[in-house]
Amino acid sequence: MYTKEVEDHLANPRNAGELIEPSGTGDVVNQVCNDRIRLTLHIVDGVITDAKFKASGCPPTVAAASVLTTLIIGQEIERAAQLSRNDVIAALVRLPPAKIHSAVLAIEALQGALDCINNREEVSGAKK
Amino acid sequence: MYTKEVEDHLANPRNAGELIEPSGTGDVVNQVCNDRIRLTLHIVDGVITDAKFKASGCPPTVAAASVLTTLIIGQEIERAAQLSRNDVIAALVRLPPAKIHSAVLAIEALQGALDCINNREEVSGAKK
Amino acid sequence: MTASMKVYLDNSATTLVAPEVIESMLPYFSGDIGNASSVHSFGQRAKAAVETARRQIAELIKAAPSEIVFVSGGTEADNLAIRGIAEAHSATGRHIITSAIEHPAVLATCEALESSGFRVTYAPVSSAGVVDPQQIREAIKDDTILVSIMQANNEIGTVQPLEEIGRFVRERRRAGASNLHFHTDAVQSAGKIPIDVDDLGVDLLSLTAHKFHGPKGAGALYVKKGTRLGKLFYGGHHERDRRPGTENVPGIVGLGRAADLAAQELSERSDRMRGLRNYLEDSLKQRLTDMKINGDGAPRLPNVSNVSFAGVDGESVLINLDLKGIAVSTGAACSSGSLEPSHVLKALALTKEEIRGSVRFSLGAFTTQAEIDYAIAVTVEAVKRLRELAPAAEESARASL
Amino acid sequence: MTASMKVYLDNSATTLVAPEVIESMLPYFSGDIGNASSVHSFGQRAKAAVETARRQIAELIKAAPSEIVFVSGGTEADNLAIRGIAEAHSATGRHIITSAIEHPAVLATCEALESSGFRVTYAPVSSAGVVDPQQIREAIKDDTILVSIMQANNEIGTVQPLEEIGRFVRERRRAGASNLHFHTDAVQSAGKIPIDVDDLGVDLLSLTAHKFHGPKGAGALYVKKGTRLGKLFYGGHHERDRRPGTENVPGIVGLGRAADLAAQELSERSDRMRGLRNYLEDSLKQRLTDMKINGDGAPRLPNVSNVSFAGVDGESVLINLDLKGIAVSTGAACSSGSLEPSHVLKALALTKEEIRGSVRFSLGAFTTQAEIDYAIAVTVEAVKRLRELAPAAEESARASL
Ligand SMILES: Cc1ncc(COP(=O)(O)O)c(C=O)c1O
Ligand SMILES: Cc1ncc(COP(=O)(O)O)c(C=O)c1O
Repeated sequence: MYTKEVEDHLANPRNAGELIEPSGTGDVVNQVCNDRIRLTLHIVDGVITDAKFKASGCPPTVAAASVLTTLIIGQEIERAAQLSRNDVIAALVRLPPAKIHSAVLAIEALQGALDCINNREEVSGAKK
Repeated sequence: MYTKEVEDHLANPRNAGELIEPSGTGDVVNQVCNDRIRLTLHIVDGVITDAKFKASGCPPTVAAASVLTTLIIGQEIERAAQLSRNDVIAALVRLPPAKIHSAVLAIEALQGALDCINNREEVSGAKK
Repeated sequence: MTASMKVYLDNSATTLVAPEVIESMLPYFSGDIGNASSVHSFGQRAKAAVETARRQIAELIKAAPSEIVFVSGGTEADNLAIRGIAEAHSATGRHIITSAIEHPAVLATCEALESSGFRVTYAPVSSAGVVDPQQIREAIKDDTILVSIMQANNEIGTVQPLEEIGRFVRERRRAGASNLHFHTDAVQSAGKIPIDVDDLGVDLLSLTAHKFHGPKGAGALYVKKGTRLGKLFYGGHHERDRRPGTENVPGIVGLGRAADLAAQELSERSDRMRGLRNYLEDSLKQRLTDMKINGDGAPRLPNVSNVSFAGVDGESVLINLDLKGIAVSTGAACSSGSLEPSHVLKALALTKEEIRGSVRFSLGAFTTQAEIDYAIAVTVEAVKRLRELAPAAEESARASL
Repeated sequence: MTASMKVYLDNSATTLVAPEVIESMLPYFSGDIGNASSVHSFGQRAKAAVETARRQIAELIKAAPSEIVFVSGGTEADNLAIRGIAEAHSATGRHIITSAIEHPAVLATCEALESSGFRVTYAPVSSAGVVDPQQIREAIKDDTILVSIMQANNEIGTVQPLEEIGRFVRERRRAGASNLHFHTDAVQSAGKIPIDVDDLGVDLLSLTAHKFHGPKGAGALYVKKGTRLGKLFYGGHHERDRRPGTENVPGIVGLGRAADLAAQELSERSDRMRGLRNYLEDSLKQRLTDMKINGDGAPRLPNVSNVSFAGVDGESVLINLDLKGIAVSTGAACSSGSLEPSHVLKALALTKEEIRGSVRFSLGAFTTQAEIDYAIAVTVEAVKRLRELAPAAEESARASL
């Protein structure tokens, strides 16, 4: 049914939790199935230095959020912004067709968090 | 399917064959299924001293003919004439409902043989 | 708590075959082979074994052996009952009554009949998951030919008031509705609670071996003497002309033996399972907040516990348990590829969230205390962890596209 | 020649389950239980086993795994094929062509369709028991939706010219008859002769495990990709929505393993059986007068010999053999309670007497030379004894009432 990678991220989520004073927060919910991902990021010098997630919903949603954090920590935000749902799916090896929405939700959470940073660009720019 | 008695009479027919110079012969065939029984009797002083049968057809027909000979040998012809299909069935313990005609055929062969004796009554009466 | 422990708590889906049952079947695979319809002694031995099984099934439900028709399983039994009545009695009426919480074997069959001109009433259930006999009584019309209500539900285990419904059916029949029939799907209840077809007042009853430690591929339909019934399919004259096809002799023998064991051990098994099930529920309630036992308050099978854990996804619980060797099921996730929430839980008027968080634990005759202790520990840990992982409810999220 | 020898020569009725097959099934009774539709790993292991079996069956008949639908046996497969096509395509036509020597699973199904408005053509066979492909070709009309011709007959073993019929069907289809389908009942031939569904040109093919050393209760229908088919019964979404009901996992695993063995050993088994069968026939011919081999001259399965012994009753031979431990069948006597002579032998235009004296010997992969020697000796003795027991033909008998 699910790949070992999905199961492993569900059983042992990476970077679960919530950052204090995040540089950006993405919090998105799928209105159909109510799956939700909340992603908080720390950005230093345009690089994602830390990320944590909270998630509720079906196993792929938790796994997608968890694997996403491992894909973005240490990345420049420009490169992170280019991640697509397929990168998330690839990192989990495979998702059942009916569960692609989990990867979509993870990417949306990331975009939400990055948008939120862009809106505060002046602030972080000031720090430079 | 069949009782041990039917099977035993089929495998080890009693009094199979044909008597030479029989006092009476009954030879009947069932027009529906072609089963046939041919019974030959020796009568001495109104008693059936010997009987032999030939039969073709389904197992109960052979068994009914065989068991019939054991029922009549040593019997007075008056008593033999009173035998019914149920006596034959009882001697075989049980017949499947669709095979009752085998017992009927055996009784008809007996009656045929006895009729044939009655027709020669003068002859056997003369011997007395 | 062993990490490598295997705990099977999905006995409502299927059960392991009891060792005695396997043993009873083996001779019919290779020694006493033979087609039960054959005249020779191989066939006659097979036939004798089939007839023994027929007596065993009859005994389990207090029917006559000649009233038992062997089929391939519960789905076929339900179809044969419902379509069989529909076909044989459509001239006198085309109305069928069933409930909203039947198994798809009944519901999909009724829906197919709807598209060929039958009218079907789907009786609702209470929030505890029980049909109201009075509603059934009122639903019976002059053209009603069949009432089909399951004896126990497969998802929540609630036992339906068949005796009362049976009384109403008989009442109507005495008043002239001679074409009214009563069927029950006893697939979940057979072998778990006592059954007497006359007490229930049913004309037809479905059961399947693999739900009570018998083999898959063997089921039976009870057909009350004198009931006119159409056929599902055609062929030889097996099963008194009710169901053609070479008899699955080992399967039928296993079904019979499983029924025999279940009948002998009925109260013992049921007491054990009920004890463990109640212990499971009490322990979960003690150690977790915000949970609800579905079907609670209604009469329930001794072996089923359907729990809604607020704020978590049933499938996530399931997978977490599976990773620890524990098999359960959920009413929330993909069942055979469809993403629909369970129609049973919907019929109970649970919230979307309650449906989503539902997990079914179903025990078998071989479930042990140690297995339940392990399942409790793993479940509590999984639910707590998933709840911690969830974003706090007060924070507001943006809707995804 | 041992008096207590058991010789099973009724393999056309059913076969013993091969030891490797039993072994393959056992894990799915008690260890790898689980419903193949369940999400947890018990279920997923069951599902994997079912999919392996699907590949094995596909391999046996050179189909794609997704074209295999598991069912309960040959009768269900035949019904699903015929009724499935009838239901799905009745809007475009209501004519079906079959042969006079089909199994009741096909014939009774066609008769049932006749009473619901279908027209059925029953093609005759030659005195050797073979359908004439030209007659089938001519019988195909614009409203013909199905041609159903068995691959090999169960009573006499004759193999039908499916490739030619398949060519005619394809020809008509190319000429626009897009709703014409071709089904074959391969219940007797599967595992005994090579099968390639594309070479045969069939859209549907039925088989059942218990005829080739697999378990009873498991069969399969090949449904060519893209074929629209109605359902026989309703329920869950198993088997890609073609056949509902909890999968009979051990049965399906056994079916797959039996197919695998049969495929591997096909030519070896068939050479052995043909050798023994020919030896049986030759020996009987040498030692008995007035006998006839039915279907002789036509292509035949390697394992079947149907012999008519003049002047004796087949059932009397059967019972005599049975008493010596030998199982055979006859086309003469009560089959499941009816006294009708076999419709197959009648279609061959045998005399009443030839039908009456018919005995079918059917060999299996495990039949030995010693068994055949024993069967020859016992048969010769029984036939001779029964002939001696019979009244001489020249004497005239009085008709019974
Ligand atoms: C209540 C109920 N009815 C019918 C069925 C169908 O039985 P089967 O899957 O054996 O065909 C099941 C189980 O799957 C069931 O739980
Ligand atoms: C040619 C043929 N078709 C169909 C069947 C029916 O198969 P089953 O008895 O497994 O349902 C049989 C055997 O009984 C058969 O020989």
